[in-house]
Amino acid sequence: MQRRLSEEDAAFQQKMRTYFTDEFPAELKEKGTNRNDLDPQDIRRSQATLAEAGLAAPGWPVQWGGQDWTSLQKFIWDSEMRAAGVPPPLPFNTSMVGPVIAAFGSEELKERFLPKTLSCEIWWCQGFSEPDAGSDLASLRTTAVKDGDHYVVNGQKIWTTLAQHADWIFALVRTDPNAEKKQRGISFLLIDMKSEGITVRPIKTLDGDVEVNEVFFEDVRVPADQLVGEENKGWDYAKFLLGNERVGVANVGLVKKTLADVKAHAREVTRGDGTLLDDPQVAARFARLEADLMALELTVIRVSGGSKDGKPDPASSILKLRGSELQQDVLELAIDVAGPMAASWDDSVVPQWAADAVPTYLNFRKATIYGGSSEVQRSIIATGILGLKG
Amino acid sequence: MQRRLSEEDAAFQQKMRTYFTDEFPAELKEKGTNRNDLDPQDIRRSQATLAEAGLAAPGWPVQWGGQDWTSLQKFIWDSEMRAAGVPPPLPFNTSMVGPVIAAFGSEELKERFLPKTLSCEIWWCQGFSEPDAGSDLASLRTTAVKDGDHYVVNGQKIWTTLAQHADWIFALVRTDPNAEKKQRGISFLLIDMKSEGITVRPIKTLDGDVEVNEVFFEDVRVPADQLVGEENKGWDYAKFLLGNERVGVANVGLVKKTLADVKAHAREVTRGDGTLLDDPQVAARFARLEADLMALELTVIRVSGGSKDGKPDPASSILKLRGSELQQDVLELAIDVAGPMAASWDDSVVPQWAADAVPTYLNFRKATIYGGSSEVQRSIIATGILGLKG
Amino acid sequence: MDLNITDEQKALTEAVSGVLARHGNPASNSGVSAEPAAHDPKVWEALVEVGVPALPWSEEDGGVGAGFAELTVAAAEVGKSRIHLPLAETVVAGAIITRTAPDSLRRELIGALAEGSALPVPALDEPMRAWSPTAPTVRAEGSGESWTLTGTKAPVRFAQDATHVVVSADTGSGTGLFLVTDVQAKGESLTFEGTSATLLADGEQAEQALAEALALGGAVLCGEALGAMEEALGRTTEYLRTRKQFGMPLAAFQALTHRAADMYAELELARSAALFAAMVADDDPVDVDAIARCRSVVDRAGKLVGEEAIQMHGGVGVTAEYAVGHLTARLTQIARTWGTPDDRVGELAAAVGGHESISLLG
Amino acid sequence: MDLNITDEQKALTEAVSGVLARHGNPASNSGVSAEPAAHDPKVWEALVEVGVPALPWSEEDGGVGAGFAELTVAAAEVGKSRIHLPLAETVVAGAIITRTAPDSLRRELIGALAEGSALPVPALDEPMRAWSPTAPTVRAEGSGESWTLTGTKAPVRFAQDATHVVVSADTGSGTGLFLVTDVQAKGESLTFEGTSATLLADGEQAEQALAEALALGGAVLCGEALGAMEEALGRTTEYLRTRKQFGMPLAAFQALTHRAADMYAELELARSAALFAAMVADDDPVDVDAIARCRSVVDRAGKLVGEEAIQMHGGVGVTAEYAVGHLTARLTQIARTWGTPDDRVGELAAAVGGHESISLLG
Repeated sequence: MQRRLSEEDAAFQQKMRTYFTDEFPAELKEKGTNRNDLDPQDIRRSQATLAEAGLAAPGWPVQWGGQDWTSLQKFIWDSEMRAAGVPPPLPFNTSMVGPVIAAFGSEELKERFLPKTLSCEIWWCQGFSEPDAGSDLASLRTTAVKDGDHYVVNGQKIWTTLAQHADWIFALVRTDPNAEKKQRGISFLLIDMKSEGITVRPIKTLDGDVEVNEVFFEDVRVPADQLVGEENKGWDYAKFLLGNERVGVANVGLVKKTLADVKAHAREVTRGDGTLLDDPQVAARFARLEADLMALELTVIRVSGGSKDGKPDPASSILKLRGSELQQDVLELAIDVAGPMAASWDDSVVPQWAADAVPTYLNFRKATIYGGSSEVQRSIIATGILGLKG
Repeated sequence: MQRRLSEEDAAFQQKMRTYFTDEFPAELKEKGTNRNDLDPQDIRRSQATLAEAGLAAPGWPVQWGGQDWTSLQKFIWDSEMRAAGVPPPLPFNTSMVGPVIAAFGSEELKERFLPKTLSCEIWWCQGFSEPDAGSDLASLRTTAVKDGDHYVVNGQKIWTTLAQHADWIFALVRTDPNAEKKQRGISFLLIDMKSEGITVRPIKTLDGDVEVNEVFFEDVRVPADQLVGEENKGWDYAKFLLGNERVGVANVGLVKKTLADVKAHAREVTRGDGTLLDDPQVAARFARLEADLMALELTVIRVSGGSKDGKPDPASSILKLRGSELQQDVLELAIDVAGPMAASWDDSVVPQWAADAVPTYLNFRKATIYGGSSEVQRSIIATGILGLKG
Repeated sequence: MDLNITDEQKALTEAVSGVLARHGNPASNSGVSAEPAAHDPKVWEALVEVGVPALPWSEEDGGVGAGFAELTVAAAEVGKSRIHLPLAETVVAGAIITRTAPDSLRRELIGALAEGSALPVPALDEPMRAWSPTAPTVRAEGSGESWTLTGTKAPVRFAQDATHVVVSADTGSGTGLFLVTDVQAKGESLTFEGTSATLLADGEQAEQALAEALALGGAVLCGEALGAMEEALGRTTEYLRTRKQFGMPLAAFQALTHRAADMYAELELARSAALFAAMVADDDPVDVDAIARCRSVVDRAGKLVGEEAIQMHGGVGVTAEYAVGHLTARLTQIARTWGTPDDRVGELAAAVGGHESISLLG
Repeated sequence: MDLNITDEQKALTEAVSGVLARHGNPASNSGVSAEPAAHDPKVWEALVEVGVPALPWSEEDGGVGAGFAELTVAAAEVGKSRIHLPLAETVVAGAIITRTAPDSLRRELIGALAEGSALPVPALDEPMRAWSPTAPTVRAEGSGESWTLTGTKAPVRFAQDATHVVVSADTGSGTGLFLVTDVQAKGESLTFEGTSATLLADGEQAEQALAEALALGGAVLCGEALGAMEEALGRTTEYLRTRKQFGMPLAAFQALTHRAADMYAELELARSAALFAAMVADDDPVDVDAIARCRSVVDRAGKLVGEEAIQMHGGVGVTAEYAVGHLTARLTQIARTWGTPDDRVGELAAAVGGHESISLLG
């Protein structure tokens, strides 16, 4: 065990800091890191810039634009990127479909998709959940029936984040309805969103925004060479992907930035002769959250993270579980810092951050629901780690 | 709805206060209300005194020494008794076996047992739990086999509180091992603790005290006329009893007294230039607990409480659930008020209350376990009130 | 002490719920966001017809002369309905007026409030200032009958439709309460630039009137939260019974049903607190701390019930077109009205040394 | 930054656990209460033979010159074993000595501590005084080499067997730290009546040395708590797998297994915190707030894991003859050693305005 960075790592940190602070385009950082405030074109530009610098997906194989970094270096990369306010690469591309294609796709698929996935020339969205397959994902009913050298896809996906901007969708589809176990009949298919028969219906969330969608498939013809890996093995790839996704969803960098922002606001809000940050109860909440966040951040570094040998590391479940809860705790504190101002969502009445407090809090109740709900994570821990099989 | 006491109730309150403060023997109040600190003879004397004044078991039928009081008056009775530091009547007698005998026993049983149960001439203990029948009480295996006009009892009970002082035990025993449902073969038997074949083994708890015991039955012959109600109907009587017990276990009076004592200590402990009670975080814990306790106390008054028509009121489960948690929260606060002193259990090193803080906290972890664990209460609420059957 | 609902109160409940069902058009039905809605004069008028806004005021002043017990059960129906109405706001403004305004003004305003022709609301909050009932930054200058106000109050809920605003302002020698009739709102923001105002009270009288009025408004919020929690729990248990995952209803998953049991326990404690708050509100003088204690219980219950209701609904819980998240949104807002949950605990903590324990009987 | 355990540390773990298994005779085996036990010289001697008490001290002073990473993994084994040992106490006393004593005294004392012939412990707490490292009521009078102490320190863990006591006292101009060799303990109480003492440090130097020493002791406590939690969770999951109720193993009840998952999550966060505390302890100067933050994480995890371990065991969990409650007792005590959990949060809260966010790299 050792706390201080080695000379090599310190130099690495300095290099990252210099790039993100000085070299990365300032106009892309000014809009903040909230995906909803960013123009889709900005998100594409930001990722393309990172990809060019070799900084979009360090976890990928080096051959496809990744970096041969230690997990500590990946952590430093992420921390510095977040601290500088750089919009991070799309997780659908770099944490989800990219690693799956790299691990299980044919050479042809890799060449066709990985470069554009890295640069965000293709914007991906995730087609996993369905109205009757939420936590019970393996119950999905969207079908893909082989017809010559095509699959014909019918069904419906839901909670598809940013589908309205996406060029392609990676979807779990049922290719063998008669499989012995429902997990065995599922395949992992790449589908062009411009295909005939695809309809996207936006779902408005409590905050009034549209980030998630329903995606309907009606006789959508998908070339069979857009199947990843083997037919009916899609469940394994999905588990691999979800293992990766959980690590990303710990979201330490983002939460740390948010907490720092909330603290800055608490310093600006007047209470009596001082500020809200002088209030012992408010200060105690910051102190607790900083300690929690520290422990989570250390755990991200400690748990090697990500999928191993094609299987998700069950320990990564704690990162999703606690990361999402912590994010919600920070957003709740933001409401209390906004105080009376939180009663208005109108930024002409109160400052933007205060107007955003309640809608953001409400919207991020989703953090413990999507990407494998807290209940799913607890079951994975209980079964996969603690050996508590019912 | 009305907050103020009616004139009649105000007079009632005054009468109770006068009795408990001025008339009840002072020497019985001085030792406090902790059953472990009291001499068993004091407990008997205290209850006998209350019985004589008609104040031992107001919930019983008037004919057997109860009172025709409203639930508000019963609440006032309990509050005033606790506030004055009067050792309350034994719950095994007045809240458990007494109501069962009164509701389901024959006239003969009533005459034989209720007066002595009221006055504590008989000290009862409860023989329900067994080593393999805890939350799953209906799995109990202690058998009672009819042999002429006797039952022959064999088996083992556990967690029998104060069995070492008890004269009699009321026990659930299996009289029909072949019953279709395991609940149907159980009977409710009254057994003299001096019977041949009974052995009591004390169980030492974490605090070093002995309050609970194992009770072993080896060919114990019990006269058949000590069966309460009908054979094989004991499960119904037990459920009735547990409904009553839960109300008692809300323990509002005791918890309120404890919280007030802890606050008094916080006033005496120095912190900086003031006292520990001046510390905003400590004061906030008191404020939260006082609010919680208020809500619980109001709920005790509001929920009619107790068993209705021979069935427990499922709403009373919340009183046990939250009452036991609140008691534990107060005892945890007591540790933090004792602060560094809590490191010693030795009253020659630190004041008695500080020396007691940790052992009492540890011992009362049992509060959420016995008398129907919190898990059992949640299941009762989910099934019985919310209609959530798995 | 009697915490039971009377038959009259039950009848009122049904009348109010009927009115709201007929007129209600909650955000979730039309799929708009959970943003606090503007005043809906039609629903308000219907409530006026049933006599709801008039309930707590004396007959002498033009009210119904019922009490907060009645108002609380009505507020619970509002909470269930997900309609945003200035019930607590008019109570705070009305209570300040009844405690401070001269007889004629009091009768005029309360009468107009009761019959729906006036909508008085309080304007106490200021941007970038944590909750505090006293020491505002809006300045009052003048004397006797002639005062002017300068500064900004925001957000002021229902400012756009308010006919009268009760404003806290710094008189130079303490906090004063003022009545402003020329309400020029930009959204829910009120900026005064030498705006003329009537002094209602200042100094200790103002502080006392404001504290009591806020407590009364708090009692109404407790009732509204109670209704919202009941509805949220009811919808959640229904969902658990009907929604299937892994081939079973969610109600088969003990991890969920045990948490639902905890929601129920919190709801029942909050119900006791809300009913008690109403009782206390009918006392004179009002026990301000007792109501703060009730709100504190409701705060915690509202958080648990609201958050768990969404969690157990999964994805649909955060959508605008589904009711449950709107209930959570309102519960979140109620807990931050006139102070945060921590503020209330802080107030109670500051007073904790003043008593040995809490007696329900006051 | 590397949070992995080295092979050498693993070997140490095994050595320590072997020693404790051979010598251990925890209260639960003999069914006595969970009262903090007196010093057990035999076990201590065995630990001295493996070199544990010598680990953190420099070779120059007679120590092993390893570090807190090593000490922490050893402390975790102590935590698992349920044996009460003055590991954290000697670290606090030793750290004060290394920071304040003159060279010859330092070498003599640390050498004796390392080889087991001296047992120095801190005496900081006083009856009826909340935790505070400074401004004690024990008075120190004198100057130069000649000082006497008057007053009472209690409780002083392991006072009966201590050979040296490091005492905080009020010099009249601030807090001083003194070494007392004539240790006259009554139980765990020490009363000084003009007892002669050696001044180690006073003023700012004393406060700094004490703060750092307590942080180092806190790091050791984190390690011990980590071991206790691991053992408690291990025993709990084993119990859930084997104990049957309603005809099924408890592991079939999702309400329990999901809570066990939460215990695991807390344990893993606490593991990160404990390992990090050890890293920080090896830095110079010691980042006192960073270790307080680690302790705060461990405090909360210890409460959850300890309380849930008993709850899931049911009745046996509170019996003296069963191990799990003893682990909970020790976790409860660890969280109240040198301040309560609230005290630590309060300290961190007071400093929260001093930084924008927490950087792990210091």
